[in-house]
Amino acid sequence: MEHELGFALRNAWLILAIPFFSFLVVGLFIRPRAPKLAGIVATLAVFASAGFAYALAVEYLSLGGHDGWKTIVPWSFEWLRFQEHLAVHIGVIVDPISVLLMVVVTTVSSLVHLYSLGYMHGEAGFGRYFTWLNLFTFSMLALVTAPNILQMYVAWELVGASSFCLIGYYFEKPSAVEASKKAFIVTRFADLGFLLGVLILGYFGYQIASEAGGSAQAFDFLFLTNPEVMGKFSALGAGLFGIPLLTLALLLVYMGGAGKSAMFPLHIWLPDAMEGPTPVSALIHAATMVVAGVYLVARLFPLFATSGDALLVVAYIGAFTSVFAAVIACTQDDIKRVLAYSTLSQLGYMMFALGVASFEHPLGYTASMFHLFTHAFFKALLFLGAGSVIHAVHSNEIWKMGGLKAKMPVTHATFAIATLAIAGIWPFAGFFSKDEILAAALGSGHTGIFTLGLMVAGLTAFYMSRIYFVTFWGKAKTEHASHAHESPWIMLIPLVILAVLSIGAGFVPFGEFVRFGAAHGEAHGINPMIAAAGTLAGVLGIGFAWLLYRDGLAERSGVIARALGGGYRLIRNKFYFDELYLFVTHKIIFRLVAAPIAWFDRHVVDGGVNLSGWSARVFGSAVSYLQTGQVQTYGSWFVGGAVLLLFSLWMLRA
Amino acid sequence: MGLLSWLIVVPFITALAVIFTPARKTAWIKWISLVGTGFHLVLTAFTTWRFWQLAAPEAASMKTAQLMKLHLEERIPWFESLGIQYLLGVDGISMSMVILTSIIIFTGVLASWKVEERAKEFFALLLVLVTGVFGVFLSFDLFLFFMFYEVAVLPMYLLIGIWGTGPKEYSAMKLTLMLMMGSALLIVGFLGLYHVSGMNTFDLTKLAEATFPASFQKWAFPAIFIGFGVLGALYPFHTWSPDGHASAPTAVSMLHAGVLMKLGGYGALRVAVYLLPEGAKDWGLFFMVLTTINILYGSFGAITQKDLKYFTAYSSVSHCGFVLFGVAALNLMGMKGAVLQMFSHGVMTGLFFALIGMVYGRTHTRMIPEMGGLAKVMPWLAVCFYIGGMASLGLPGFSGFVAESHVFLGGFFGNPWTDATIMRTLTVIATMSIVVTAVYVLRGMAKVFLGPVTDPHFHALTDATLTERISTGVLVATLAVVGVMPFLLIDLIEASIMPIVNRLHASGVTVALH
Amino acid sequence: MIEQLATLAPGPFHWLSLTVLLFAIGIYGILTRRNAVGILMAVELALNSGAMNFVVFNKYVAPSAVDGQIMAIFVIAIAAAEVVVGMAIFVTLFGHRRTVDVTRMDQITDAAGTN
Amino acid sequence: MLMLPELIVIGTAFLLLTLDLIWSDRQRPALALVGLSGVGAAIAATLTLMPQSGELFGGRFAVDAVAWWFKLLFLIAGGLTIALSMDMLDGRIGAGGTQLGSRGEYYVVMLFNLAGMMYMASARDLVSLYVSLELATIPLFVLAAWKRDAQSTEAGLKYVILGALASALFLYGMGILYGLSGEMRLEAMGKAMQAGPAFWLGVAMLAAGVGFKLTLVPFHMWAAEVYQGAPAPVTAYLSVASKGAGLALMFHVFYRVLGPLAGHWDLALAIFASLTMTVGNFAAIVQKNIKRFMAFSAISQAGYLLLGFLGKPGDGVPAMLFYLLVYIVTNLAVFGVIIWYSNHTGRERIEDYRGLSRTNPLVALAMMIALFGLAGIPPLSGFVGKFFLFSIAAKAGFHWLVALAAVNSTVSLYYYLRVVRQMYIEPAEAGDSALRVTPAMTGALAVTVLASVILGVIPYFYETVSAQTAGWLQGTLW
Repeated sequence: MEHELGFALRNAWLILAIPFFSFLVVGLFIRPRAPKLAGIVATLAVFASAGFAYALAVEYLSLGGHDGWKTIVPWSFEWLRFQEHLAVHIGVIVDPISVLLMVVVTTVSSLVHLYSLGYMHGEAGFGRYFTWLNLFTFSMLALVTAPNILQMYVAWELVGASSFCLIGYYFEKPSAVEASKKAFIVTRFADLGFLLGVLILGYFGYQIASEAGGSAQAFDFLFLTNPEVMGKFSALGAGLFGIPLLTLALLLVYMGGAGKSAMFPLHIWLPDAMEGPTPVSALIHAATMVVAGVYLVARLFPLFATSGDALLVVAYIGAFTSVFAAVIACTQDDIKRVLAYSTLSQLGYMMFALGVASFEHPLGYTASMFHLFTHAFFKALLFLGAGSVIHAVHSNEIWKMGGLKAKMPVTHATFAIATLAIAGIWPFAGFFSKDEILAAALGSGHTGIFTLGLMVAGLTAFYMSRIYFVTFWGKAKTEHASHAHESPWIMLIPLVILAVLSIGAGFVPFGEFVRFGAAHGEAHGINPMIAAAGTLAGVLGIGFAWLLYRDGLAERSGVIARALGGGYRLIRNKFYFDELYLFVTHKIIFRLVAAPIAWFDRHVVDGGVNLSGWSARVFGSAVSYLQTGQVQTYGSWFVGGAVLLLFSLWMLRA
Repeated sequence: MGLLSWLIVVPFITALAVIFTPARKTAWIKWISLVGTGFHLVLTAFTTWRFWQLAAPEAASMKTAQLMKLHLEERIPWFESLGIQYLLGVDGISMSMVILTSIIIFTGVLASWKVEERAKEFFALLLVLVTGVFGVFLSFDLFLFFMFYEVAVLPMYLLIGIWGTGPKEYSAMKLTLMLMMGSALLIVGFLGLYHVSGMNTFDLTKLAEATFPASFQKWAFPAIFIGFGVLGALYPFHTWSPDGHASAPTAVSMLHAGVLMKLGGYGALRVAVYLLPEGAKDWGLFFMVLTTINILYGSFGAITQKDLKYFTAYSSVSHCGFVLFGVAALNLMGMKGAVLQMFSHGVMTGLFFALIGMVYGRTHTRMIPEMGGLAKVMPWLAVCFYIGGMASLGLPGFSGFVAESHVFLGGFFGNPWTDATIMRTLTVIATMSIVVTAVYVLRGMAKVFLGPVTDPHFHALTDATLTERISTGVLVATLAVVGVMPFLLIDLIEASIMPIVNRLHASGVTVALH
Repeated sequence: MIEQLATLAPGPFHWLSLTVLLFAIGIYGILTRRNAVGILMAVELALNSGAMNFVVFNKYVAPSAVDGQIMAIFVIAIAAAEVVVGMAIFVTLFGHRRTVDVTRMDQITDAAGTN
Repeated sequence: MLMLPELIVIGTAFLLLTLDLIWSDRQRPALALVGLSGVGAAIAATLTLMPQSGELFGGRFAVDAVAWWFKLLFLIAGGLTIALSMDMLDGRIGAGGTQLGSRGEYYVVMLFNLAGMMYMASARDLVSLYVSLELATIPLFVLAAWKRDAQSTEAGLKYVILGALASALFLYGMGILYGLSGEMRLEAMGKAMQAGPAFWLGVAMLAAGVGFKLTLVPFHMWAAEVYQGAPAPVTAYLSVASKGAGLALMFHVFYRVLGPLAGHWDLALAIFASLTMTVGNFAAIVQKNIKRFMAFSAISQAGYLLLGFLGKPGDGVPAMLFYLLVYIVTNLAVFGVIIWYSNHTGRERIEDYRGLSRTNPLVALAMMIALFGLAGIPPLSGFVGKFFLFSIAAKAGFHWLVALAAVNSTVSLYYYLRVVRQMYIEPAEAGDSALRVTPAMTGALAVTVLASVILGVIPYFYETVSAQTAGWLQGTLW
């Protein structure tokens, strides 16, 4: 750097250190003695990191960026040295998207921490909860600031683990335990792909790096996305099944991203993950961790764009997931599950936005990050709002709510804002980002995807309005719902802040900050046609929902459901994917692989050992059977032995 | 007497002190053992510091060295006419193993605090066993090495036979005999090395200067590798391990899985690969295949186990597979990973067995289906168990990840002597274990610790006592320290691995490919 | 014919044939006689055939010294000692078993409850 | 002077004979002490004379380093056996029925036998060899039948018959070689002969005789029953001294006579070694009677011993002598416990030893150490000795044999552990209490166990053997 970096950039390590040490201190020392204090300290720490992240963002943005934003790694140290050119430097990368994510993560995280102070009040594992939440924040920050792919993998696993702990927070509840296991194992399976991708990238990266010499490190993003290196990568030629090696590696890496971002068909864990406390869902399973996959693709976007094919796969899977999840979301009754499917759908949105981007049409890249940004706020808001409702009604079932509009005014208002935001209605944040995505899809010539996107926009508006109406409108449908009252202020403050952000976020001149390449032009402005189409879809969806659910009852929609018959059941049962997975794991892997292996080990391999022991005994018995006691038999052996000796001496002499 | 001799002698003296304590005074016996092992831990720390002072300045020069460099060497002629010496030394690999052992025996003594039956014999045997282990790690004369090797293995028979549970005599006998069969192969290999070298010495550092004919290496390498492999649970010679571990008392399982199984990987690296590079090149792939089977087979085998100890034992088979896999990969990362995995698995599995013992001491069952919801009544143990589990599935932040990532990279990067495609395929197959491991670890632990408390009696159970907390706490801390600061260990061992790698590259002709 | 044979002096071949025959008969006896005393007799045959060997070789191979003949004398003495010890044992055994049939001397087995 | 040790032993034997006549029954326990002192004096004489070499009787009796070592080993074995026998002969411990009678003659016969073995070590021609061999054998028949009950005499009968058969074969073989060479002197014989069918026939017959004494398979079959039937101290003596004599005999046959043909008989010997150790070991697995069990164990040990013949004498001789020493002390330690226990309880089955570690922990410890020594577990001398033997086979290129031997060691560990298991793992029977250990037994056990540990740890003993015998026969035959 030619000029002096500011305080935040010079001390970038603090972004990781603050939550990490707070995690250690809270987890090891404060939690066992003073759980209350643990919560407060944890929250303060996250607020501190949020403040630091803002400072860092401001400093970074002030570095200016008219000819593209520089990527800098202001702090790093060698953590794990595999061999030369293959060392992992733990550090902090600072570029627009990492700054963006830092801001989003710390913001949402600190709000969720604050909210949780109220929401989790009186829970037995209060301290434990905040410990994990802190760990998660640390891991997530480590993920977004990773300057190399291995640090990202490390953080990736850590967020997985903290997510596991938080989903299974109610560890005495079997369903929570199951959900946590499922989340961990499914994402772990995806991570296998990530790991293999890393291995391939690392291997060929190492070849390239060692040719280049110097201090090039094969795992560094700056190295991997270096145009020269990328050129060498794409020249590697075919790997497995004729797929070019680069594409193969990227697809494997993408598999990891797809797992974390719950892309079809690895989506099954996310809805179940709603077993965790609601603020956790807001933080991890809506705003931050699940976008890690998107972030990963964005981080490696130049490589993906070089490959092309890999990006197409990203696009199609993203598009499919967005429709698929949106359809399911229309039929679910659990408020959090609807939100979960909605998250899936929106993640699909971000993914295909990235997928349609390319070197020539990089708008999708910006659009995707923009949507990530806005979505984080309104989806967190939706979850926290839902949490507030659940807190009041003691149920997740939307059909057990109703009529909360008056009883919970703040929750209602903020939830409505978020619903409008996600439905893509001007001037709420979702409008801008969604519009940009659709524009990107159309602009890059993916008309099919554009159409699907439009459809999803409509569906999104529909199902979100559905839960909004059913929850807040009409009459209270249960005892709890009728006695519900507004949540404490400590939970409402985050709601309000997020609501403000859900409105304001769209007006951020996003394309200025996050863009791929130096290209301006298409980044700006709103295409009126697309905006109209998107808004129309949203309005249609809302309208349709109003028609069906404005009184908060299921009667009218039931007619349609019955009309659809089997199709409806199929959707409502999530296309039976859980059952399919259960079948594969339990019936096939456990019964047909694991059990036979255990059997084989006990009976064949161990049997072999026992057999050798047994045959030794048999041989021993046989030998001692010759010991008949007949002295003349012994004599015969003796003479026979002498003959044998004669022959062996005579014949075998060297 | 030098520092290293003290490292070997301290546990032995402690054992003697235990023997001369009246059998009734079990508390004394335990305190003596604890003080002895605690002192050993301090001594180990001091030795590490001394070693590091000596080794650090040379780390750079080792990058190209072809011969290992011993520090703190002690060399006394023994059976002079046969070139047998009392030769102790330490390099990074053995140093890390000594640290591991010292930690495990210290925590093992703590974990055995509840042993009352024939406590005197128990602790004495335990300490004798550990004496052997330290001897193996520190001796560089193959005769001495072998001697300590068997001293380390044999007390196991009595320890399992007397204090074990279940079919203990069967397990103890099987374990002892299988391991001794392994050492039978070792004897053949060692004597071969001794005579074929024509140097009339068992000095490992000297033998490395000999060039062994390829025809000799061709059979000696597998003999030695398998000989050590039996102890390292190499498939299909691993079946002593599940039964042995299941039957053994807590501290013995800890030591056995935690330390003794490491002798296998250690020896395979130190003796087989280092001295017989040509053989290693010929047989590398063969053992890669076997260890790949190990890795997957162990983890699949663990899925359906009902007994917690069998469960852990199969997981050990899988993890020890990583050790030998790394060794067989024949490159820097693989071998480094192998040593790291030895350390990591040692601590991890020590932790597991300690915890199982503690849980068993309370619930009086080790059957997974009979337990449930124990996290509610024994949160400390549950958390430690989960940390161990996370470490075992290779979660970053714990030592398991550091090791496994090395091993995977090592396998994937391959070596110039083996078909790269096959090695990569094997590595890919091996990586699948990270998923399978997650499956069995989470399933098993969830059943035991999570969910509602299944048996009303469990409500009356207590959490860990102070000794248990110290014991498990030390192990957990070790896992975390290595996981968070892997460079501590890597710096220690890397320079010592280089000569092994360099020898591989220097010897013979490179066989095609690449 | 008979005269012709009578004029032939026996050579080493003949003597050796005799010792071989004696030895074979002795071994055969040892291996087949059921009476222990008979076995001792067979032992005598075998030992004496060995002794005779020495005498024969002394005469035909190394006539300068009398080593072989000395050996024969020792063998005779030793064979006697051997037989004496054997007889003593057999007599004692006869006291216990009322027989010296060696095929019935199979009471020492692993299962035998010795004391 | 060179014959002093033998003369001392024989003199002691005659002295004992006289004392036995004139002493009263109350005084007779001192006979053992007289015998022990005699052996002690002989040991002292041996140690004093040891480095010397020389000939007597025109070269028919000669001493050299190896002969001295054999004598020393025989004397050690004999002395220890007397120490182990005395309690039983004097009826000091145990049920009255287990004691042996006629202690005076017992020691006399044993000492004569000892003298025979010592002479054999020095024999240099066929006459002295044969005579001393028979002196080293015939008294054993008597000893085996010493108890005069049905078992003991049956053992004696089998021993006599098979011993005579072996003796006949040996004699006939000697005759053949004499005929082929015209020489009576062992060393001259080998040089004067060409290998041919008749030659090998003679060698085979000689070797069969050696095999009998050394219990090589398939010449071993007498051992199981004779060991089992004979009184325990006699079994102990048979297992060590007689085996040592067999080794000395084998040195004569294979080194002195066949020395010039070295290399011709390696493979055959390797085969017989492998047969011996394998059959011995596997048979031992299933035995229940501990003496019978020890018989097979001893057979397998002989198999290991044979490995020493595969290399050059310079390597093999010290290793075999050292192993023999180790084997003598270790095996006698085991037999010490067996004698002591069967004397006390009259029980001889392996499972009778259950719970011994609870009632007599030190004896159990001694037994365990000794058994581990036999199994070749470091750091005991059994390991070191075996390792050296294996090393010789490896040096000669017999790697497969080393592997087989090592596997056999493992198998042997299995059955030795069976005993350890009874002592340590199985609980004692209710009512079992500590058995009395006499001073003689304590002394003998302490000496043997300590020796079996020290010999492996302190290199002095091996180095001394090696220094004195490594150059054996070099220059004369090789």
